[in-house]
Amino acid sequence: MSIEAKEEFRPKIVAFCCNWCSYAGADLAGSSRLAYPADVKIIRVPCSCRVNPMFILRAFERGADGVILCGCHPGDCHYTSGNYYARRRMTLLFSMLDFIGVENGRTRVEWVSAAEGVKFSTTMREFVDKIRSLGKNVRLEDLRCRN
Amino acid sequence: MYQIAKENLTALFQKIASLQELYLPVKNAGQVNFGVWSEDAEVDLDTLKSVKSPKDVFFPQSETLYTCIRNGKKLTIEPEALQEQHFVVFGMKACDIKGVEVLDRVFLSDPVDTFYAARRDHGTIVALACHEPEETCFCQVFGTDCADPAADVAAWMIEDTLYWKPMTKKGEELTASLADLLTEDDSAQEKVEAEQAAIRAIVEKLPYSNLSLEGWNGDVLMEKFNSPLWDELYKPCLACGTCTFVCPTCQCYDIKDYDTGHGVQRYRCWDSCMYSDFTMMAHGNNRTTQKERFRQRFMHKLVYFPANNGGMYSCVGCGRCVEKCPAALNIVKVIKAFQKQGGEQ
Amino acid sequence: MQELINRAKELLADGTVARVLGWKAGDLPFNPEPAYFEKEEDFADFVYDGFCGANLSKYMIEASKLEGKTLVCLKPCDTYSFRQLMKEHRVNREKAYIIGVGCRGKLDVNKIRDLGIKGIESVQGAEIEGSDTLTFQTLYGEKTCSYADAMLERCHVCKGKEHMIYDELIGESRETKDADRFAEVEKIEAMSPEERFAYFQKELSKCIRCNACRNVCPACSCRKCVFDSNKFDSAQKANVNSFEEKMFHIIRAFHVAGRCTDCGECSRVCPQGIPLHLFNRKFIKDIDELYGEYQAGADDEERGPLTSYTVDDAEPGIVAERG
Amino acid sequence: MQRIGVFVCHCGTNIAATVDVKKVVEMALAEPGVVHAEDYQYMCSEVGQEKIQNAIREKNLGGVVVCSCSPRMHETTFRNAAQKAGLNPYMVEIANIREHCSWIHKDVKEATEKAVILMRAAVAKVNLNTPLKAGESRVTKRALVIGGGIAGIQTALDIAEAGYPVDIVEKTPSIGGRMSQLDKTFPTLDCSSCILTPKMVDASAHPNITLYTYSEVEKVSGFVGDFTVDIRKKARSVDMSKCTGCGVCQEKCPSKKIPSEFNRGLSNRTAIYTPFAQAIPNVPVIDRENCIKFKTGKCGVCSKVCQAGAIDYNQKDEIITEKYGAIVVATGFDMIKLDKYDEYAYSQSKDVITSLELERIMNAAGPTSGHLERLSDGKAPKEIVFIQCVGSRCADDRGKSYCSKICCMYTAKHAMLIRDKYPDVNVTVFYIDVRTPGKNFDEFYRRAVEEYGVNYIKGQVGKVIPQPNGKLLVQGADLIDNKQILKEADMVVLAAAIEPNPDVRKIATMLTASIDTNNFLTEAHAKLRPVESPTAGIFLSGVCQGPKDIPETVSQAGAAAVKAIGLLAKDKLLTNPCTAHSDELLSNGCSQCAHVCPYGAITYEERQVNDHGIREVRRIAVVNDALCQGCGACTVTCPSGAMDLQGFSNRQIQAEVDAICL
Repeated sequence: MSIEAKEEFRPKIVAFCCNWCSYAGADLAGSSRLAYPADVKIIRVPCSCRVNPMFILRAFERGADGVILCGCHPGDCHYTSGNYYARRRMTLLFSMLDFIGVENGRTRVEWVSAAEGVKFSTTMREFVDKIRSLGKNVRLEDLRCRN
Repeated sequence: MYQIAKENLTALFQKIASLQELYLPVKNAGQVNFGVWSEDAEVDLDTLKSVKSPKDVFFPQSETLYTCIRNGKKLTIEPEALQEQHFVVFGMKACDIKGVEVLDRVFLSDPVDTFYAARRDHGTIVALACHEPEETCFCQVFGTDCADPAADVAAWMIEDTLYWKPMTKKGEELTASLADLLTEDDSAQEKVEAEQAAIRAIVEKLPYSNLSLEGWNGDVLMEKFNSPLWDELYKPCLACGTCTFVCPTCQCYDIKDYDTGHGVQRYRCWDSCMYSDFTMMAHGNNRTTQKERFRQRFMHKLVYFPANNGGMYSCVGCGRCVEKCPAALNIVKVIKAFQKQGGEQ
Repeated sequence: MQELINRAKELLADGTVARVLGWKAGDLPFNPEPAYFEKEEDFADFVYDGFCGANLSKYMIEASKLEGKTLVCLKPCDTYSFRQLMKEHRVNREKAYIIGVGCRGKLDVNKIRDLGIKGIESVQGAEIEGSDTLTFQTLYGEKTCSYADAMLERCHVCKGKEHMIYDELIGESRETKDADRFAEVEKIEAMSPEERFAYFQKELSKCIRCNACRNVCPACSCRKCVFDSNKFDSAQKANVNSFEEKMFHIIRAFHVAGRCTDCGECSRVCPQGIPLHLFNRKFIKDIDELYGEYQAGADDEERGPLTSYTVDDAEPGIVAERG
Repeated sequence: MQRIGVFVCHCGTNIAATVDVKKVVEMALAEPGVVHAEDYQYMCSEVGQEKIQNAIREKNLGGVVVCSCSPRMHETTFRNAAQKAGLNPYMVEIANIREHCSWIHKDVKEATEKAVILMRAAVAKVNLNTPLKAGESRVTKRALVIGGGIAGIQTALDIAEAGYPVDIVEKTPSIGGRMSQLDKTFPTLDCSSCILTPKMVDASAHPNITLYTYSEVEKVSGFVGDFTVDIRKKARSVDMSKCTGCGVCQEKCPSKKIPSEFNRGLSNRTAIYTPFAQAIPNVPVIDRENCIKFKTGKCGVCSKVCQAGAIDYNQKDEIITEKYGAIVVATGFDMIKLDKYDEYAYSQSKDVITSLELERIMNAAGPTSGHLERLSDGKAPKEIVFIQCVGSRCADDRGKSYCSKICCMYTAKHAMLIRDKYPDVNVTVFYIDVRTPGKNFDEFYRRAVEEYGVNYIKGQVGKVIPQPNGKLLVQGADLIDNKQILKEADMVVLAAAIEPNPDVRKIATMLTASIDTNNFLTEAHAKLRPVESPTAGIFLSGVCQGPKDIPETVSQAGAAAVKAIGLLAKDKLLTNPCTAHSDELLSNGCSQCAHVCPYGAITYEERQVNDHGIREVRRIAVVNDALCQGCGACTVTCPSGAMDLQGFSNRQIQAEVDAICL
């Protein structure tokens, strides 16, 4: 057994947030000083329905350890229906990733409204914990990106 | 000539692998392709043809040429090392070896492709005669004798014994390194000749063996090029790259950059003349339809290549395209279509 | 087959159609190719037997651009593809004269080879109304196998003998279903994630990026595939099994999800025998379970499951919940 | 590659205390393409903006990254600043290093590392930005108000006064809404009709206002400034131009047993009716479902007695199509249904009533002509119990989670009016909390308790049990004295929760306006844009946005009017340039994108294309920029990638992904 403490695993996490609800929710988390780990980096998209499965795979290819998509609650989409489409797309995509043996905890969708700063922060903390427990993504990584 | 019992082949492979890398036909998820030998590898010497030809041992499907590494605004370039380790390819068939000869013409002519040359220099080929040729084979048409493969070592599997005959200096060296496993056998020659006769008898019966290549040479370039037959022949073609990727002689490659995020890996990978972006240039593509792309493949194999290489065709009759084309197209059908038209005229 | 030829000649002669899209006998007993027939004498080579597995509906995309109607021979399962292509405005119904041809399952020459039947010189029993046994004369003697054992995987999970669209029907069809369509998917679902990963890693490591699966697929009818286009930075050709193959096959399956009729052409043509239909069928199974049973190509109106929704759809979290 | 400038804001200490801004500048300068980087205390200040502008001019910048607060805060500020310096505003990207970084992280090293990554992602994105130009669309100078209650009337009057034509669409035969059903209003106790009726008259008489009563919005298309709306004017069966409003038809109508909607079913009306005496327009409608003529073909009495010849049984629904620049939703509310609150015996006893029913009973024009009496036997009640929060502030899914806001006050009003008029009647109010924030509200409530002796009990009622003697046994709890209370009452009044008019969901869908789980329309910003819907050009007036009383409704109605007027005053609008675009060489014409487009912005055309030498006619998807709102649903549905979104293109988002992951 090694006496040296292992360097803490710092996962790379991409969070796609819709501009109208979840990005604002993240802003609220910020202005309410609701901390969550710095491992999470947010990409602003107009709507959860803008997130192409290719972006998610791309993130994993480049070494992301987890990808989370946040959008308006069903029924509250700024564009009325975008998150409904996103919900189906992501359900199927996640199911496929699970099917080919990628750990299903690495992907998540959460609906976060502009008023839910607390939920945003809690969700991110939970997600980071989950990814830390899963460790590094090796199943969907492109080894060429390592060096 | 030497021999080794089939049951001792694992020991032989272990021995070779302990000295250098060993490539041989390996079954993976139901399909046989050439791969690196390991203790867990399922070696398959019974399947006549690997799905892909073993050309990728010398000319891998993708290989890095060099890497640019970006650090802030600084760029450094790391060249890719050439092959330095010696390796053995075991179980190549006569047609595939002929395929390597075709590749040699391309890659070893001036300017020499150093990546390819390094691999050729370091590789020793142990060829295996074709025990039971199949209906899709037509190597004889191109003058190849699958009963007597020409390589560093020629081998025959006859019942439970592998007969081993070094043919070159590399072959002798390899044989010497395996002296404790190979035994000399004076009666071998006789057995091998009997096997060869049996193989050749089958070859004579193969449906494609009497295919005629008459009329396929550089002199008929424009006539063939402009033939109206192409207008029909290409139609079922799906424009996939199966024929080119299983082919032992297709040598076209594309050079692309992979953005690693820290820089660029410049690599080359097999390309297919069947693809719509083949030879795509800034102005567009000079072959705009599948007919032209389809024609290119066969014109290259049967007209352009022999015209530039002293009559050497760049088809070796392995029959892989016959087996694998999703639309059941292949070079034999093309040759026959022209033959039929010639007969009618 | 003769009835089909006679009818095709008749329609060609009376000008109803300008050409016939069917199959031409190959130079070996098992490799007929899709072909156009425009003149009476062309029909000498016309064949329709157990080896005519190719789904001709995708050829109708190009044929729709030609002058006049094209008579196309479609098997029951092919008609789903045609109808789906119609829905997507990729084929023109007006330009097609569809003869729904009978089918009793199509043959897979790879399965025949796997049964040890090599050096085939001739085959008996593959005719459209042939026997239940296939007899092969080979370079290595006479061999036999049952017709069913030599059938393509897709025929064992046949969608049925009904044609979804046709102008007329010729020949009898037989339902050949003798297996559960989702059994293979379920078998994989029952594995541990590690086993699933190992399974797909092994299968996909064989992929040579020949694009045969994509190019044969009637749902992959894009004029330019994203994997060939520079709009995404995804136009790669390398075969790197640490990622690219997965990206390619997942995205391909995703792009056809809800549109794939499960025609099985992808698996039929894969030179490396990768069971590509599993990807599509996994999506179909999920769609059926989560959004209600849906068969692409079975109707003209209904929106596909990925271009529709209900407000109480399952949440993506269901993937983790069901384990 | 663009020539990029990076500007790192300290935001005082908001950013600089946690993020090493100098380090971010240093790292930015190392990025390819970055030719300028600097930090400043407040980038949004005039000096900060000048720094950006100077750098754009001096260093010939093609792209700007501002590392600062959320783009939701200052993106527009920095874009405008860049534009003034001659840079296309869409060449500016914001790295949010405050809300998403400095404010949530404590460790300087960690926060700085993250800020650098966010900066890199923004640099990577801006490298792929292209100059975008906002399009222009015209503004139709006419407003539509949906709903003719006090909210709708006030909004319409304000817009009309500003000089713009405005149409009111009201579903019922008369404008007036809920307020017309009220007897008195709190906290002044003035008569509801007396203050509402003049406004109704003003609205009907205003030259800029057109009333469409007995009408509904059928279809909405278009977008801000240019909506096209189909209004279904239901057949009234009475010719409005001929009717004199004499009322004879109503007197003579033989079908008299139809529950009156206006009186909440406490009295009956005829099949041909005006809902109430002061109705505007004062033209009756024939309720075809209950009219004998329509049911059997016989009768026709109204037609015979009408001297004006106004009755027209053959009248058909009429569709009016009109263009509007702005739409105000003022659909109001209703009381919730009480079927889930059977413990209060509402369905079992006629003497258990809702507050709105009590309003009608107390009203001189109501079913009892203003006499307080039990509906079961007409006797005067001696003991009245009010139960608060029936369905409001409800923890389970039987009722509403929110506070209905008006009940505390109107119950105090009811209690006070009863005690005033009938001093011998005991009034008890069971409440959870009494909420009285509002001018003179608490004073009003205290008067009820102190001057009028209303008995307030903090506690909830568990059950109301009708007794054989006709009384109602109220079982409640007194939480202050911590005891069970059993009380015999003659009458129980339930302060039922209010909920948005159920039709609002249909309307919101037509308008693509967002709506919350309680069916209240969502405002664009809870604090800063409370009368606008997130959908441009849609404004919110009254209870459709959230529970509120009359003065609040009227002030919100005015605010909504001002927003609408502000829009109508413009001749042209700039459209969002971040719209989807279809690449004609990649489009398959498969229609999938059109299926997911919520705005009907995608159409198809047969177009001649030249695809690298192949010339053919293809079915191509085309995006209408004016309709596209830029959600991006089409971009993911499109398998070939023909659809891409300007400002959030595939490559831009992937560049951000790359920058973050590496």
